[in-house]
Amino acid sequence: MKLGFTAAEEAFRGEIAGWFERALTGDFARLRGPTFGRDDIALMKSWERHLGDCGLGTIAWPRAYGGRAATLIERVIFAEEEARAGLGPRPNHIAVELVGPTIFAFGRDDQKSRFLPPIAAGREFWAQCFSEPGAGSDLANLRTKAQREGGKWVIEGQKIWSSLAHIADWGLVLCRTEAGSVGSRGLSLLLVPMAQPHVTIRPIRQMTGESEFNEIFFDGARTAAHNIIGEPGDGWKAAMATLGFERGVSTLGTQARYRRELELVLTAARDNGKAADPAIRQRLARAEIGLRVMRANSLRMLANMECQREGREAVINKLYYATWHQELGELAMDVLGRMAELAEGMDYAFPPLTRMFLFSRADTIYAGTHQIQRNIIAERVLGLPRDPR
Amino acid sequence: MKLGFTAAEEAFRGEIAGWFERALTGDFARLRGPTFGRDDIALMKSWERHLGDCGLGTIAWPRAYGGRAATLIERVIFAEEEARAGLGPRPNHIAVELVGPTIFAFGRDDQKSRFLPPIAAGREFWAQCFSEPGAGSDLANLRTKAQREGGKWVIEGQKIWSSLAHIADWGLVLCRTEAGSVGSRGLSLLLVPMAQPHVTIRPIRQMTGESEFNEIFFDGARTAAHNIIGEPGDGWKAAMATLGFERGVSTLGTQARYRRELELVLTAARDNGKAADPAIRQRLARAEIGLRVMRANSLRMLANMECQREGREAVINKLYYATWHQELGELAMDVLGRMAELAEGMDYAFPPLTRMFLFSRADTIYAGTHQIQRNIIAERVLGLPRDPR
Amino acid sequence: MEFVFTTEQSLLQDTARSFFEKVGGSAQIRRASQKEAGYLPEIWREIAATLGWGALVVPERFGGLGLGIVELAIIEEQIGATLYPSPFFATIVLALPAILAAGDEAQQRALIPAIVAGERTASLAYTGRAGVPGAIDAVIERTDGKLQISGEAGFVPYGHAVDWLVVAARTADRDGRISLVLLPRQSPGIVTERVAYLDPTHAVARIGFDSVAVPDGSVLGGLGSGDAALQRVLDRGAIALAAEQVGGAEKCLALSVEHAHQRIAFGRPIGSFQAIKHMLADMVVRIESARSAVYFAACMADEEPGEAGLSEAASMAAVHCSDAFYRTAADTIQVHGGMGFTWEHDAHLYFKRARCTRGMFGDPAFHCERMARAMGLA
Amino acid sequence: MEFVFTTEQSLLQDTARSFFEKVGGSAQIRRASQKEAGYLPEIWREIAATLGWGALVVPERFGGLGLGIVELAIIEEQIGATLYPSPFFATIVLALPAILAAGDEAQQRALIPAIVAGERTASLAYTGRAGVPGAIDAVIERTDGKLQISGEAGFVPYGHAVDWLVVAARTADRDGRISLVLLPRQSPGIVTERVAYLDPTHAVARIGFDSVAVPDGSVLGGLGSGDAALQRVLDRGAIALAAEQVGGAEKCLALSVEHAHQRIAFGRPIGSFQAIKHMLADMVVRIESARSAVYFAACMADEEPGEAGLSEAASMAAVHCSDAFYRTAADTIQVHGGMGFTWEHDAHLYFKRARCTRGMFGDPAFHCERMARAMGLA
Repeated sequence: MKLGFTAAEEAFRGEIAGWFERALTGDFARLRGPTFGRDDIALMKSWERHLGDCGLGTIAWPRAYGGRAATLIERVIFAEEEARAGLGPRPNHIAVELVGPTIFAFGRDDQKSRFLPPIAAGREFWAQCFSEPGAGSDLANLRTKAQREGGKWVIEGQKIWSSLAHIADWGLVLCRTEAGSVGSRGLSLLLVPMAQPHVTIRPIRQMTGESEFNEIFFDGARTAAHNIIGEPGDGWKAAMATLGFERGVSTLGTQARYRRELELVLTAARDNGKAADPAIRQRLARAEIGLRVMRANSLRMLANMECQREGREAVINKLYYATWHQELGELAMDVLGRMAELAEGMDYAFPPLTRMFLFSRADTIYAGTHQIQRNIIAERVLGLPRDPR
Repeated sequence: MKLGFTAAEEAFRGEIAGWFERALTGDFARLRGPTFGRDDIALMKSWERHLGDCGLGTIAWPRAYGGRAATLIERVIFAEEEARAGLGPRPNHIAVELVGPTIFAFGRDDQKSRFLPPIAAGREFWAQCFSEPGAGSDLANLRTKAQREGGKWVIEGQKIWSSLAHIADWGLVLCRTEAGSVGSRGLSLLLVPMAQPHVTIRPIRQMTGESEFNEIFFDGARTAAHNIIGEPGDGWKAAMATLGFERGVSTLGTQARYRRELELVLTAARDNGKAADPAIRQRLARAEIGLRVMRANSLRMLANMECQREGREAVINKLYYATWHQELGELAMDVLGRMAELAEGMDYAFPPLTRMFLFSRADTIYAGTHQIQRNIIAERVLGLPRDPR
Repeated sequence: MEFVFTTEQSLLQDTARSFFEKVGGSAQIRRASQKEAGYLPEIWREIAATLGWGALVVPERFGGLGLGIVELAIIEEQIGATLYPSPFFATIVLALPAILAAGDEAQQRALIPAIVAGERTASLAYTGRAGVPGAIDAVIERTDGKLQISGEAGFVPYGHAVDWLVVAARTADRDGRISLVLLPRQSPGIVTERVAYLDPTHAVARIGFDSVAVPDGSVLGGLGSGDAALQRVLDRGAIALAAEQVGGAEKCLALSVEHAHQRIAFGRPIGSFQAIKHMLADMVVRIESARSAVYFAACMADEEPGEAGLSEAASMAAVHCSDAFYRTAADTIQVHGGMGFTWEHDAHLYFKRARCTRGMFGDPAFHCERMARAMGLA
Repeated sequence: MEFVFTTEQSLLQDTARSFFEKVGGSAQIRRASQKEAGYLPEIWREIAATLGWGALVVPERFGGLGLGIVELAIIEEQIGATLYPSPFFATIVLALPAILAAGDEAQQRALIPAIVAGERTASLAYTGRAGVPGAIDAVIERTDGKLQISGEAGFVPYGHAVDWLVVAARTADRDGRISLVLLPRQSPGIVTERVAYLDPTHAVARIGFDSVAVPDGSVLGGLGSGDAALQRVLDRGAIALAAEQVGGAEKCLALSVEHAHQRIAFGRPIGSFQAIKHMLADMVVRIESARSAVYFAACMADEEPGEAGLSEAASMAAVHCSDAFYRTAADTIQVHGGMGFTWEHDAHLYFKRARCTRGMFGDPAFHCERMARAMGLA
């Protein structure tokens, strides 16, 4: 057992770090920093194209489809350097990490040829359309319906919590293709063009005052009959696999962002004198320790994944980081005091740590609430009985 | 709305405080302090007789049965002064607060004449025999059986968590008198003499190293056929009523004991310099605040009970005090540091705060675990659905 | 012992509940707080004059009802439940008691009847820029023989919209002791600005004082004599604010219980899952103990005039109720899932109120430290 | 990156697990720890000599295996799982590394082979009476030209039963700097007494030093030169102890899961209730993160010789694993209900080990403060 990356891995890190350093200049310099240029769709799309043009959009993919067959550790290094360079999560994260792997695993050759190259090139953007207002934790409960009419699927229903759907060209839509089916049966995964009159995208304003998620209304939306993953009824299996892709790879990137946030808190505490308060100092030290433990846990998870093993350390990741991050938000507010409650000007636009405090309330909700996560661990890891239905 | 006791109540308090002051001299002085003389059964019994002789053993009872028809507030004042005088919970608490009220509510006149006067006189001691190894939170699951043989009930089974059973003359035993019955049906409450060869009492050593609870084995134990509360099958209703008696009256007494413990912690913190640690000081202040809030809540509960009302403040009492007391135990250990981990001599007999720390682990278990208490609040107060069975 | 509401108090509670339920729906409070003033003047007049709550704690000789913190708490609890935006706290809980505590008869006669009539509002500028009690940036000093105030105040509730300000200023020639000064908001040299605040349903202002002339008779009770009076006002304010927190927490619980009944997951209401049930049960524990703490503290404030007891009661209520509200509001978002994270749902408004009220009169750490000193620790 | 066990490490883990499972049943550990020595010498010889773990961290030139903290952690994890009482921690984790770190070749040759052979045991007296690291009550000074130690040490693991003691003493004529002194336990003037300890499966002694003569060649590395060496030993000890805590927590989880499957209430296993399920899931979160912390810290200790990094890694592991074990052990009692509160059940033994290991090398508050200083805070 040892820590540390190999020389080849360090070389890769150097290459990537250098590339980000050079790339994030000019217009792209705006992508660094707390808003990640999310207000400028053209800039975000242009960045994805630039990544594609440099062969860095889909490093994990096979070379034949525009990737460079990166190892797991290389992918992790890429995510970490991306975050260290000041970038937020990738605008086309969904396409690269979820849609692509789904098509690799379950798609037909014609689908691979049609859909993968534009993703690798940063030319087509995707949205994931799984959750519904009545089916959040409980995806099997979903109601969006698609039925065949001639050579097309016609889709009716409402999706929610779709991030960046307003910039997406295509949606990966989980819907019920067998009338009258219930639960996980009769579901299919359709590939649906978003730029059509029967698709309405409505941003959801969240408690931070910003809008990162969307509601999507499918009101007789259409897609060609062949735009289905596998056969009708294969949707549940494919959707569950989709949700399983990418686990862990982005964690070190996320932690690099957490590190930046923690440094902001530490700086604030030093500047405003709160670091002299022993009770605050204890909490700051605990935050530091908590983040180091998180990194240790992720490294162990990745090392195991490299050996094709999945240990219990993988399944705790979400619960651990969500708890830590939420506590960091509260600590930040206590360090900053009431000044954190003020925005400059009359817009509801708060300093980064206040936004982080607010946003962190979602950490224990998205991608499986704390309650769902605990059930998963209890049932799958510990083998405890399922909840009675 | 106002705080403060009436002049009559304060006069009662003065009478009782003075009585304790005079009574707790000589041998009885040993009843003050952390062990409450529990190692000396004769002393404890003699104290109960003295209370009885002075007409203070059962103040809540009607005068006809040796009581003085005390009001709720007077009972509370009595409990509070008892605790302030340094006494622990009454040795015959079970008889006075649970058995007596059960007999008043459900007993026949001959049972009242036979059983109540010796309790009032401090001459007969009782044990409550409800819980079983397989029926703790879930009393309806109990298996102890009694069947009629001639003029007697013959009892087979095992009870557990019975406090002070080793000094009891009688047991209030919940058992199944209808063969083959399940759940809460077919149960009866029997009055069983404990001093008979077919009753074996085994003290349970607890993690503090002491034994306050017992297992009781009924191995063909007998009691006369008329020693039953109500009719066969009435046991569940009577037992539930028994568990409901006394709620709240002892809380201010308990809090007076908590106050003494907290003062010990504060004194230790001042003496060993830990009070200078701001993080410890915050926790000490929170403990103080928590105890004051507890008292405020109890006063509100009692004021409502006086008006024959039961508010939500009553149902939170157990969860609140158990949580507070467990935290006090942890705080005490952190204040005392490693010195609290040492006992004098080689006996496993630790200083009062260490014992309190250990004992407080039971606070979230006995009299309804935290989990059961939360279910009760969720279902009875908030009207949420019952757990699926 | 009569630690229960009197009939009159129960009636007041009923009146307050139904009034604020009527005027304080989600759309109504969002609309009202977006106004420049941050509230609706016509409703304010109804509160102060028609309902008569402007007179609640005013002595009878000014035509008031002479009631106490218990009654204020009853109303504040209902304000907390609806987050109804108005200058009630600023005027009735802070400024009016400051004038009553520190002003002389003439000063009181000048303003109190107008407040009782709902014709005037007022607020209290009691902190400096950082909003920390005790850290006061405004200074009053004599320049060329004339008293002037310069400096800044932060987080003044409705300070941009009220008619009068009671300003706490350090007194330059009285060892920095506090003077309380009563000034029209529109006095020359006073600049008030509503600032964007984390709690969208509560308006606060930053106030600049640029050599503001202090007319004769404006200092309440004499220069440098305001420390004790201000402390009493803030302690009593902390108890009233704790009542607001209890009301907010209670509403969070109600929203959560309703959602837990209605939201179906895995074929049953989420309120049938222990994870949710127990979260809601813990809310009840926090809320009921907090309510006991508030009314105990309110009775203490009304019955025991001693300052030490008042401060301890205020710190007890502030610590316990701040935590109770915050944790309940945070769990309310959790119970609601993604919906609870949206702007549209009210959960975030309660969460933000919980966060922002935490520090209004010193955060829980401040009050714990104060309690520790009262306990003779260090 | 190879942050996984090597084949050899996995084998060591298997061996350690089956060995301690064989010798460390509940009845066995209770019996062994009640012996006057607090352990069984024959099993100790098996551990040190037969299994060869006495040689684990000994350099190859002394016939050792030259392995590191990772291997110690692997064994300590299994010791924690069974609470197996032995002088392993005292001898192999504390005293031996102190001799290796601070002793000269002659001192090392004198004792190390005997430890490796299981013929000698040793412990480290590193605190004064109160058991707080850094607060050392023993003083070494020259009296009439002869070095002597006087004072007291507390909480010395198996200090009443080991053959040798490494004593940390303040050096009177070196500004109170620490000297590490190697003495036979039965030296004249040394009085050792096993004390009744909260953790019944772990023996600690109080040691009095009454003008104990220090023979030539007994001071490890020279008078007043022990501060850094002692710190390294304690930091590495803290990491090994954290591994023991992880092992204890893991066993608590196993006991809890088994009970949750078997105990029926309201007609179903209590493990089907979310209140229990989620408590157990949270244990997993704590334990796995703690395990990651331990092995990360162990790798740091083995790979990075710098003292700052070692101290930070040790504090990280100490804080996180102390909390993880304590909370898991406390919840284990809760899951078991009344049974978990009895002496008969093992839950309390783990709970007490959790409480007592918390402060062995400084409690979490101590380590947080140390980390805060390392972070440049105040």
